[in-house]
Amino acid sequence: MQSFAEKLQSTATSFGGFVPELVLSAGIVIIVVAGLIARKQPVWTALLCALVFLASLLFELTYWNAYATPRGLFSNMLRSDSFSAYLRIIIDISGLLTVFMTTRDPKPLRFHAEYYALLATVILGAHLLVMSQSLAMVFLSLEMISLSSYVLAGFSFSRHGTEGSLKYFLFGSVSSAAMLYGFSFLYGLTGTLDFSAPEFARQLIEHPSPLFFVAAAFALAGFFFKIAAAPLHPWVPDVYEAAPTPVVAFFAVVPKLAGLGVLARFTLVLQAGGHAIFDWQLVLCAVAILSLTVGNFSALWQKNAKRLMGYSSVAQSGFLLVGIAAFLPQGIHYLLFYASAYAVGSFIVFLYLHYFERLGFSSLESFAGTGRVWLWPSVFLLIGFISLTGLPPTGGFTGKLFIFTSLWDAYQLSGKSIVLWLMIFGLLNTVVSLFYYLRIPFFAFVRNGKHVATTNNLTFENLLGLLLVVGILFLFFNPGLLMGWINKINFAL
Amino acid sequence: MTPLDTLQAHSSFFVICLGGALALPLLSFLLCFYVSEKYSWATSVLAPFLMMASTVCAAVVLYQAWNHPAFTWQRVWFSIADHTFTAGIHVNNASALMLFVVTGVSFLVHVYSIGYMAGDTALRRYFAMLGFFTFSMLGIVVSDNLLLIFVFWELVGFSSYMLIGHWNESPAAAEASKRAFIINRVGDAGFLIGLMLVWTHGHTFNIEALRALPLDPAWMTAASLCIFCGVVGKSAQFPLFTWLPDAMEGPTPVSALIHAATMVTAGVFLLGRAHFLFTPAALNVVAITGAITALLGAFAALSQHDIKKVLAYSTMSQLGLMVAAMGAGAPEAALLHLFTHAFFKACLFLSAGSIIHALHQAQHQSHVNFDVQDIRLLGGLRKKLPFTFIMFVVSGSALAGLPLFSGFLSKDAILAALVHWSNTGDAWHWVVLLVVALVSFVTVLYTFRLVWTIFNGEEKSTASLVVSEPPVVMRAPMAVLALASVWIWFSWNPFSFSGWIYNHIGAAKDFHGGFVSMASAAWVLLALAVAYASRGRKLDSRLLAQGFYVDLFSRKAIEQPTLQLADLTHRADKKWIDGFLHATAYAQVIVANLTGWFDRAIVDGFVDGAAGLAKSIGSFTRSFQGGKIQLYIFWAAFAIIIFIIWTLL
Amino acid sequence: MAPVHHFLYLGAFLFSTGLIVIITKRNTIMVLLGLELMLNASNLNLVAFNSLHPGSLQGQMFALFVIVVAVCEAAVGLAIVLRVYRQYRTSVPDHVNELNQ
Amino acid sequence: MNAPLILFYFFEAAAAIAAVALLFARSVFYGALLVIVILLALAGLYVLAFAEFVAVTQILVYAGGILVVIIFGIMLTSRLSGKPLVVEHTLPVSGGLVGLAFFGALVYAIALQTFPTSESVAKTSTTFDATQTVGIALMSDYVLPFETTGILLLMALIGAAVMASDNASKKI
Repeated sequence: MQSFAEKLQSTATSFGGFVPELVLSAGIVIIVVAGLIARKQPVWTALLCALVFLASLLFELTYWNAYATPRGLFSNMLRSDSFSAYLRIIIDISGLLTVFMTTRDPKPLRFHAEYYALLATVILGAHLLVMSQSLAMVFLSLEMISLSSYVLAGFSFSRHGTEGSLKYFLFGSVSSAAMLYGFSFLYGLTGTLDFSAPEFARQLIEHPSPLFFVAAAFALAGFFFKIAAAPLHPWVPDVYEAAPTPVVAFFAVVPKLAGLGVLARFTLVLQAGGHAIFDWQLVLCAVAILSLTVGNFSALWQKNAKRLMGYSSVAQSGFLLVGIAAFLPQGIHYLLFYASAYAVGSFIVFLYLHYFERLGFSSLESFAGTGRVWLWPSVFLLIGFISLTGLPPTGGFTGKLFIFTSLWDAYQLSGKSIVLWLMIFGLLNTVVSLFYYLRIPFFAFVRNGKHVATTNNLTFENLLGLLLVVGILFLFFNPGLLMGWINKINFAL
Repeated sequence: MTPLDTLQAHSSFFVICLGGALALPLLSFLLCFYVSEKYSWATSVLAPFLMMASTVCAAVVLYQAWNHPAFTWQRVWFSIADHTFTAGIHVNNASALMLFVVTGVSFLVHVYSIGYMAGDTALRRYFAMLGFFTFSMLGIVVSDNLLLIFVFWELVGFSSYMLIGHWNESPAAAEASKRAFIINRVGDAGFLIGLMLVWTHGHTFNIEALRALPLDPAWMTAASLCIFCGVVGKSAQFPLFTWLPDAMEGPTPVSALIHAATMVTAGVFLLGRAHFLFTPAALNVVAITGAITALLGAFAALSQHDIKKVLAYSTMSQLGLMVAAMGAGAPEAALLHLFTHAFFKACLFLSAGSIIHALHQAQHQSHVNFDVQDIRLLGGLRKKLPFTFIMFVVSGSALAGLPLFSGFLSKDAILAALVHWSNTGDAWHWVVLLVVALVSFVTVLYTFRLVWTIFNGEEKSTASLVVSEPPVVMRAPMAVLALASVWIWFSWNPFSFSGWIYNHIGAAKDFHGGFVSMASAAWVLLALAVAYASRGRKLDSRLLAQGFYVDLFSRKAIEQPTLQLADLTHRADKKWIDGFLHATAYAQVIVANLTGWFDRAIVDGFVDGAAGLAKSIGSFTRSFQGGKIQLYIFWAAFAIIIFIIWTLL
Repeated sequence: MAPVHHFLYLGAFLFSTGLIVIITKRNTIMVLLGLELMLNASNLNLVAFNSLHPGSLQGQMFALFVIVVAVCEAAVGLAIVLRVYRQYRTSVPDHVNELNQ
Repeated sequence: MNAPLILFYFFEAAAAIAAVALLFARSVFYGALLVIVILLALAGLYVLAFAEFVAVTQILVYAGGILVVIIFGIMLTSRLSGKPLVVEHTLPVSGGLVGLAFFGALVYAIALQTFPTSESVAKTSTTFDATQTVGIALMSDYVLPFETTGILLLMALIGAAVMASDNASKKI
């Protein structure tokens, strides 16, 4: 038993691996205070928020080498390693992009300080979630993301925004309550909250029981809600349709990747290196198949661009789950690559959906003929969609190629038919997704519309979009650079 | 292999030429876009000039690479963990020749376009996209790697979309370009899956490396069939062929390019490159698809009235022959036909374009208006357009496969390969052979029907027009292509396909018995006779006109000296010849109707049906989405409890 | 001290009751009450399990944090309910379904 | 049967009966009162499970805090509508069946289960300095979740203020 002083000492040393999060926490407070002072100057709070995210990002990069040796922080509440650091970097970049997108949107600016503070809170929660290795921290950081998200979803201040917020809140709280209930049983079954502790896995391997399965199923339900996987997905299209577009872009990436990070850790423990009596690979494969099917097939029907992206987000969760379901170290690496490509592609699409939304185009038909007038935005949007579909020459293709490769390796290792089925379904769904992802470009380029507008190609969107497009093309033409970086990540508990 | 090795085998001059052949079309694309609006006429000098340079480079490449070890240049593209992705160039005899044919035909089409497109408002875009189109095709030709091929494959699809929809003010053109784009995407989705299967199985995309790998037949069947899906889309095979006739909405030189050298031939070329991937089971599918396409295309061509649509369906039918030959395990025969076809089909399209151009000019002067592409309105143009007539007849003869023309040689090669195939394989292989024979018969029929309808007989709508031959920039390319449609360039012996090309573009197998050659010559001449006999008949009324010709034919037979046999001969003629002509006519009508029905009901139905099935699944998955939050929670809880109970039990 | 199973049965009962309340009640505030029931079921479990491990405080600490989170959820939830009420003039969740394409 | 056990079953029964009553309650106000009963009964159970600090928090925060807020909400919504709040049911059968299925599955799974205990550790004196133990734990092992809840509370407050502000519901 450590003495109190020793514990304080270890807490103090833990702060060394916790700098970005400290920056974020301080940033939240500063933004709130700044909002009180600069009530009328949304630009300043935006700048402040961007600076906070940038600082967090820079600290992540500075400490990158230090993260290479995993260690526990704060009495093993958190685990600092390069896997979570990589995800945190993507999350920070996504936060920055969201801030840039928001500056173009007048709606959230009425409560700008609150908005940016909530954004920073989600980022902080996502940071904590990917690092968590205690069930208590998982729950707290998940709630941190969720509660802020419920409010952010309502930031369009319209009837629909409120409705989306209510649905998100009710669905989210029920799933997190179910997850918590599952956690409470896992605690009872193992006697510890630290799911990386050896006794946690030992108890689960040595005393498998129906209750363990039920508890874990409940716990997974909370994660699946967070990453918007079926069958915990019904909130997604409603929220995506109602929330402000920058917030939707944010939701499509940050909570999803954070949930994915912790899900990867958690299922790895459950699977216990294949010693588990129950086959969790089966569950993940089934959920992935279900998400792919539900997301892609429902998306075919949509008429509203953002709602369509909601279903697409469900389907993308299915693809992301493929990387976990392979249960191979290489699969995790490929998952990180795919996640990066997904984040970039998703932001390209939402950046331009936002651009067109502000011009008054939100239903699919209304995009008719926009490609002739707004050439570059439409071309960039097309590239974003191509990446989400997974066609060359974009990073989406490379990512899909990688995760299906790892799935094939998993099939050859395990020989389970469900893995093969997932592969078949995944490939078939790639085809299905082609049909709806290309619908907006189809309307934009093929249909004729009457638009009289003068366009200025030198806009903020186009500069940011060009950057992202170059990024996504780069991920195709030279994925080795990023992959080399990812390959240095050691994913093991 | 490092670049150094290859430099020992090939001079740096060779490498520069290869680079030039590839880069000049791209340069043309870039430069054409940056010519200012005011000087847009300059593109019509610049682009053909650059293409000419590219053609010269390609000729040097062909000369130097021919019968040398394949030139390969490869570098690591990127590597992940223990997998290395490479990108590179592979030039063997077949790709060097293809390189030359593509650049050459493209150059001629560029020159022709100077005249044809003169005065077009979007000249810059036109020439830019032609250059890009050519570049993308060259990329497919020289890539050593399936992934790279797929990238260029998509670019070809994109640029063809731009070109078919060049006159995008016309709704039909916009619709056609959309159709081409979307149907090609359907095929490409299959291709993509095939690529993933190849990668997951072999962990490489490099074609030569794949060739060396021991591959599991079951998976390779699946992968090769998926890749074949891409071919089906790009090369307009059954059932994804509908875009090709529609694509006639584009400018005629573009059609020539699409049909002769780029786009549709890409699929066949890919089949040749990746032929080793195809297992016998997959090859059977390929052969059957090719035969069906050839048959449908040939009969559809018979019943068309639009001059360009006849040619489009004929392309489809010829592609079907090539694909069938691929399926029969004779890639060199298919490639030979690909090369011969490139010249004569380009020539045919340019001739058709010349007719259209000339008549448009004439219409413009005398202010009359009718559809110049409708062959029912044409006739007797031989006197007004003598040069075009000769060009059309020469290239048409090559298409029909008359002896002394290039088409005869390559069709002969395909027939010989199929004879060999049906002798050695399953019993049903004969059916494919018979279908192909029938197709070559029908080919003669529709080709000469076209020639006779347009150039012979009475002048109809054109009687009052003053028609003059197109300018020399348009005639010169036609002449060159027509010259390239005679046998001499492909084999010294007009009755033996086994010439310098055939023997060196693959592991040539000499199936050649004189029998096949003679039989096919006789068969084609018989078809020519039938075509002549039925030359004046309109397809709609041919059943009525039937009796007269048969009587004539029979009367001639009666006049034969042997009176005792006269009656018998008469009856035999009645029975056989009449029956045959009847059957042909009936078959034409039935198949033409069938094709139409097939096009509407099955192909569109298939596409609609697939979309419909997907949509109905979607409406089911979506039906849980009533908008009521408590219902959402209920369904989620329901799903979880069902899952839990199912696992507990 | 009663066997831990009896705590758990009550927890399961509260959890199921909470779920039924959430699904069936046509009033958002009632739904919030059901939610509190579900959270309390977990808390009961945590405290009960902690009594099996007297040396550690993990379960109890977790339960404390859950209570704080429940406070936050109730605050945010009520704020959302009030705004829905202002804009839709109803507290019946079913009536708030304009997003149902 | 000793006194704690009697008390235990009393609290259990109270919570269960109140929960059943909640299922059938048609007034939101009574519903809230029933939830208070459940929360108090649970607080009693926490005391019996040696979690006095949690029990006190339960009474102070839940019964004293959350429910006051909820009752405030009930008052506010009924004042806005001016109608008495009678609650109808939706999906009563399927909702009930799903709930019962959950209960059945859970009871089945719990009944089969034995839980690991750690008897070896000497029981720390939970009676007189429970609060101190909790306090030390909060400041040492649990300092991170403690601080996290701080930020969570702050943001929940700000979020609730944004959502509930009158300004927010104006039409744009």
